[in-house]
Amino acid sequence: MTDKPFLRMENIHKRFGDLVASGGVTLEVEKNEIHTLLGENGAGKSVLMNILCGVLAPNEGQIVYKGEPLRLGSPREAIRHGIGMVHQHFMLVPNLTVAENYVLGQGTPTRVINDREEVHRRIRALSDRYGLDVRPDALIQDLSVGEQQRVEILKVLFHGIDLLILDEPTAVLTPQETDRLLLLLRELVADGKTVIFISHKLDEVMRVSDRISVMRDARIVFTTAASETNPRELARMMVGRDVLMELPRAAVEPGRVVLSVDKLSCDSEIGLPAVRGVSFEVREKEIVGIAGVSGNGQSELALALTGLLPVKGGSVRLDGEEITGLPPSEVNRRPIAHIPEDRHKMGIVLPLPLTENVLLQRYDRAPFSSRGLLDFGAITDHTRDLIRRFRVKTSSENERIQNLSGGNQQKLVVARELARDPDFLLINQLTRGIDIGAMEMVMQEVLRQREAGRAILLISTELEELFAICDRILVMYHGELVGELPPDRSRLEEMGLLMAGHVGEAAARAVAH
Amino acid sequence: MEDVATLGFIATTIGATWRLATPLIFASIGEVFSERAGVLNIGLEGVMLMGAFVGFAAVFATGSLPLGLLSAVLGGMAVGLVFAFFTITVKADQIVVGAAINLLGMGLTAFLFRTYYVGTGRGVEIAQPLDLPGLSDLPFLGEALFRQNAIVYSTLLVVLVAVFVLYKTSFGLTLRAVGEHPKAVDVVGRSVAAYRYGAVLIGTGLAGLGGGFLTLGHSNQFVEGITSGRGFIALAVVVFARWSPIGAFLVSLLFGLFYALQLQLQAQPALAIPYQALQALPYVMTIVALVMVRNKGDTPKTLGVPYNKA
Amino acid sequence: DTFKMGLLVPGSVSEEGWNRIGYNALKGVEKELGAQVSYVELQQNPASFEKAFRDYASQGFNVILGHGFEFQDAALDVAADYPDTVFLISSSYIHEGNVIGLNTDTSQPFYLMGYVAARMGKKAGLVGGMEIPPIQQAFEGFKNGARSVDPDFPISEAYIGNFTDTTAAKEASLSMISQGADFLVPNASGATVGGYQAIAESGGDVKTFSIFSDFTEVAPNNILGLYVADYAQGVVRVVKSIQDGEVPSWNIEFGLKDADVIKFSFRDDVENGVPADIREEVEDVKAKIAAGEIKTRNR
Amino acid sequence: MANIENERPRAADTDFLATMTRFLIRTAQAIAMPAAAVLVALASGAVLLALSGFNGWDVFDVMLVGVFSDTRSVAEILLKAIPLILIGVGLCVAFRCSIWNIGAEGQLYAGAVAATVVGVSFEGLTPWLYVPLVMIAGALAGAAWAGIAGLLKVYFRASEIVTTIMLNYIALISTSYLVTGPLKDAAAAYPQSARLFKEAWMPRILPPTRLHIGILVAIALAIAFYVFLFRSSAGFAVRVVGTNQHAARYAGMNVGRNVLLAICISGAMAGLAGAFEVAGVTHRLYQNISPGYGFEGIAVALLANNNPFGAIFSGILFAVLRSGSELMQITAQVPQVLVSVIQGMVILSVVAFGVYRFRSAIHPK
Ligand SMILES: Nc1ncnc2c1ncn2[C@@H]1O[C@H](COP(=O)(O)OP(=O)(O)OP(=O)(O)O)[C@@H](O)[C@H]1O
Ligand SMILES: Nc1ncnc2c1ncn2[C@@H]1O[C@H](COP(=O)(O)OP(=O)(O)OP(=O)(O)O)[C@@H](O)[C@H]1O
Ligand SMILES: [Mg+2]
Ligand SMILES: [Mg+2]
Repeated sequence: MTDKPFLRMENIHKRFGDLVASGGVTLEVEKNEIHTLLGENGAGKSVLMNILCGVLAPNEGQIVYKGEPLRLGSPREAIRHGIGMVHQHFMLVPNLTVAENYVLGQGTPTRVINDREEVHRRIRALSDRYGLDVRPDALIQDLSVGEQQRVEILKVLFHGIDLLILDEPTAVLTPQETDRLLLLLRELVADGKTVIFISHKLDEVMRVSDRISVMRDARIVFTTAASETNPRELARMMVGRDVLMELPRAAVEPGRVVLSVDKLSCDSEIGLPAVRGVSFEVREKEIVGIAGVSGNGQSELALALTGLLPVKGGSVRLDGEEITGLPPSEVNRRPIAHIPEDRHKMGIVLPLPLTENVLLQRYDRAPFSSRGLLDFGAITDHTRDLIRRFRVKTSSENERIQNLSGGNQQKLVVARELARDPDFLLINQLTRGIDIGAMEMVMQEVLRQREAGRAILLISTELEELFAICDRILVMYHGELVGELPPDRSRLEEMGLLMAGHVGEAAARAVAH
Repeated sequence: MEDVATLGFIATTIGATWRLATPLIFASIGEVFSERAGVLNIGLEGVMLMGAFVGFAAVFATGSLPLGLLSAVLGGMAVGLVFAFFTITVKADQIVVGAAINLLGMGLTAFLFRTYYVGTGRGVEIAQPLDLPGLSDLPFLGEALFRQNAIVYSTLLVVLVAVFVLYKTSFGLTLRAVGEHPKAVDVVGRSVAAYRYGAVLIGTGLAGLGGGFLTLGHSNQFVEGITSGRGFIALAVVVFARWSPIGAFLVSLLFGLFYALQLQLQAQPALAIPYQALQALPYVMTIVALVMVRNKGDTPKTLGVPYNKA
Repeated sequence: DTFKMGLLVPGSVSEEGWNRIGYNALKGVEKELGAQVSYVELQQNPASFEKAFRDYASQGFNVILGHGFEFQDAALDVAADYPDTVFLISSSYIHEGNVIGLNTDTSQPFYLMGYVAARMGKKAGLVGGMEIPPIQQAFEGFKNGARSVDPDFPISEAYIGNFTDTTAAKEASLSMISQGADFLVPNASGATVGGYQAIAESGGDVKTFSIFSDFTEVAPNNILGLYVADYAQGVVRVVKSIQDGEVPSWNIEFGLKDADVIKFSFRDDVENGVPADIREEVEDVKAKIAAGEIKTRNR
Repeated sequence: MANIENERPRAADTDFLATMTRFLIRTAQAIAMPAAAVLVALASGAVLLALSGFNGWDVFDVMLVGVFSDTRSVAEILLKAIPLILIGVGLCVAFRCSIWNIGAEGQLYAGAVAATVVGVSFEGLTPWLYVPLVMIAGALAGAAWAGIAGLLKVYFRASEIVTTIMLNYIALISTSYLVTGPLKDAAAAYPQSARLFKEAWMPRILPPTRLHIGILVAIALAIAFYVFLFRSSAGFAVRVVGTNQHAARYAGMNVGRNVLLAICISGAMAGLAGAFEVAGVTHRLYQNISPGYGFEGIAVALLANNNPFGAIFSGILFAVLRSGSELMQITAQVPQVLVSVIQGMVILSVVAFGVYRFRSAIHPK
């Protein structure tokens, strides 16, 4: 370590009202390293990075970058210095093309855009060089999440940036995409760039990082070289206690069939076939996983099961009752709970307080509503209870949910749905954005639900999550279920083949097994 | 009735259509800029009134038509600046401020007109139709298209420039992004507020010009409330046109057409329809057309939402 | 005690038109009778009429002129409570106690215009603001006048639906002109000026009369003559008699017989003006109307 | 055990005190801010007057004193506040559902027409039946007129901003047709309907002033819709639909039905306002029954931060400004147009005073 670090953030303070998001953070990053920030939900990682790239102005503190002090609170300044960030929520304008997004804000406003070909060529060149497969003329809104992620990273490269910040880039990626991303990061570092990386997934953190800093309660509590630590220690530093890496699972016998799906098909929102004749059952005391690369019909399957997408064929039965084609308002009256995939789009109402978000599905029935009127006493009590039980970090139950960190929003959604006491629990991405300690807690809660006799369907792109708690795993590919596997880590490779649609090879492997 | 099918009738209708559409074209193209940047200016009526009044007053004082038109633009922008300050800097609700702007525009212009101009009875010199050699005298086409004044012709220029600015310049690209995803603009170091100010000023400047057309390009007097609801129609035009300048141009013409038609048809003595039925025609047709084209969800995402940096 | 007169108008007195006429009447009373005067503009909102009457009456105003038929109901409601105040209502035929109608019969000068139109032109056009009595009445007179010359004389009529849209008034006039009208009378209060503009732009072939105010500056080559309503003269006369303690015992109607109130004149300084023979005929008709021998309205 | 028993009431006590203090502070904020804003606006009005050769002090004299000088003046203010409150309250519901209903003016006309039709049709009906009947007719007609825009929005995705503006014009033009045609009073030359039967008139509550039961109805409805929006499950659904339609569907709410409900509520309130104007004030239908109440109602709702309870106060504020402007003209011959200027400035200064920052102040939490 030299005296003059590449980047030094010094004694950064940031408060939102009474809430302290950064309480005197000091962070040093060396040139040409991948430096990972770890920390619980709401520890202040995103806020710190937003300060670094000028989006948020700190109340106190200074930043020295390449030996020069950085003017704070100016994104322009950050960009001029070659600092670029890939945000947790993408900063891409959906109705513009990739290329347009790249030239956005470049040059003077009076510039006439007449260098389209040149820009496209540069994008293709960069894309080829890093193997990113980005098409310059694609509209952002037509791209999958993984593609958008690559577009974001390439954007930073396009802007010629040499300090790259990635805030939970892998939260929405498939394992394959994650692998590609991590390789890419290493390549970038080899090209002389520096990377700050945020993730809750310890295995990938261990794989990619040079050094790791752990944040807790708005401070950095620990910095180490990756080679000198291990996941267990990191987890302990983050959470302040030992985290169970393997969850104990009680052996229970599945009971009667709760959900039975027969030859279900439906189209996606834009009218393309998405689910093609899927059949399966979920029993009491059973967690069935659905694995697959995202975009293979899982989202549509979840929506169709809950009446949010019209069903084209087949049937869905719950507790023996046909619920196919019922409107969501009707499905909502059945004993079903649903943790949706995209919490901002569907799971929560951002400007409303936590209380009213907890109220969401049960707004018109006891105990929250009687004779048409809401009982805010009961709602508040219940919300407080959930906040406490799931350790949601918030200043009060009356806080607008948009002011919570991403992971804490997710915890509230999970808490709300688990508390509904359903017969059937549909989970689409359980731990998206949740920290390692909370993940353990949330998974334990789900297992407890299993033991309490619920039937649970867990759709996930996280194989770890599936292997940790499922009883059996179905693999979805191109709208069909192409295979079933036990949650046995030794069969990981087989699962990968299935997920990629190589059914024949996978079968061969299964026989060999 | 006998006249309805004649070429003369059609030619006059086309000529009137363009003139009646002109103030709408200016105001709605301006509002396209504003709304593309996420700012909904429901105060267009007040802005247009201000343009009409200031333009009138300027020509009244100086006798110079170009100066009058420039003043109409600046008058509109002045109101726009007030609107922008409250909606962008203070971050107040755009509809509230827009409503206030309408009241202010209505009240101030009427008050000033009364205090300083009333009773003078004098009108001002207005823009005269251009005589385009060869074209103005063409049969049919001459009457329909080539006997307008320069302000009417300039609508063509405005739509072309608007398309160019919005789709071919860095400014336009950023402006469109501001309405859709302001944060994405913020993080690349462009000021969302500055762009919104710019968009509002373009919008209100053009709306002021639209108002100015009424007093300087069509009739030569200011009358309290002379805009007669055109600001509201322009708002409707923008939505109907799906926030495109060319669309705004065409929809304005469509509206002008229905308006011209109803005036023309009323003058047909043989038509035994209550005149109110004809008067309602433009409004009914707008609804019918809107239902037929089916609005896609292409509203600028943050329309009406103030941008908070944090 | 000073003598006080109040005025209620349904719109803006700044426009050349109906409301201005009422305002001028009030100013006339102020000047000639030394009365203390006050006026209020009520934006055609019936709900506020009664309150305004009461506001004046309770402050001891001697005469209140409600300038328009629409004020009649409200005046009747209020009048009983203020027996010492005289309520005058323009364009009304009422006479109930202290509520007295004052009507200027615009159909009479318009009859003359219609007559001239039919004698000199091929087709006439009338552009109105809204279809309300003062305008309907005028147009009725015009049509009757024209038809007294030629029962088949073509006349088209259009309403713009408000009194502010000069643009619409102009386009409506233009469209009539393009459909062959060569004699046009716009009557739309503030928006009227748009009509004259259209006439002026169409060259010297389209003829018109200036109504209520003097619009010769706008269309100098087209205006054949002027109908100027000096309502003030009439109102001053009536108010004077009230001041002198003689409250009229019947409703009052001003017509061509009151040459000081309704002034109808031809212009001599216009090219292709009204020829002498037609002028003579018109004088003749005018005398007959004044004498009550010709009915200018349908009822 | 005893300890716990003892502690409970005490906790509640401090809770109560804290709540009361908070409530008082918030109320003070809620009142002080708009009051200061109004003063600033009046002051700018005064400056404008003084610049134009009038006496600037008249503004304060009239607006702050004159308009409250006697019972009749106060009654007239409340009379004007009736339509403003009703429309404002209705629009609070629509706006909370993110429906930009610009069409209250037209819905008011629809209500006025329906009230007139009913009011001239049933001679001899007892007021106990007739008065509610007129009100219901107005409300239904307003709801139906707004419902057109609602249906077009739900089934054809036609923007309600466009359709309601267009429906305004159509309603105004239709009313003009009706009073010059089918509904015209045969006895009158002026375009107006026949007088409503006396039994259909809104009973007056403060004779000899014109104030009628409408003010009580308006306040009751404001409170009812406050409860509806913020304390009822149906109102919660309306608010969620207005904020995030995906979440609303996910929560089992029927988006289309809630959109229709909200727009029809706002229409019904405007229609009721129209019925009150006809049956409570003018007793006839005219072409110009509303001096723009429908547009002013937008400002009333938004100034109240879409809180129906607050709309009572912003409605009265606007009524005071209106009344004051008339009085100012009568006493000081100040052109009435100045009132729009002052209204505009009131809105802007309320906004500038950051009442918006304190907007939750008027809500009990
Ligand atoms: N705009 C804001 N207003 C109020 N509080 C905020 C705001 N932004 C962040 N916070 C708070 O600051 C704290 C830190 O948030 P931050 O988003 O940095 O957490 P994080 O470490 O990124 O968590 P996660 O892992 O869940 O993303 C949280 O408690 C959050 O609620
Ligand atoms: N816990 C609660 N107890 C009682 N009422 C509540 C509670 N939470 C919310 N409300 C009601 O919900 C209403 C809306 O709350 P919110 O704070 O979102 O309103 P706002 O701040 O006025 O509006 P906006 O959402 O536009 O900021 C409040 O007026 C309040 O009455
Ligand atoms: Mg974060
Ligand atoms: Mg709030």
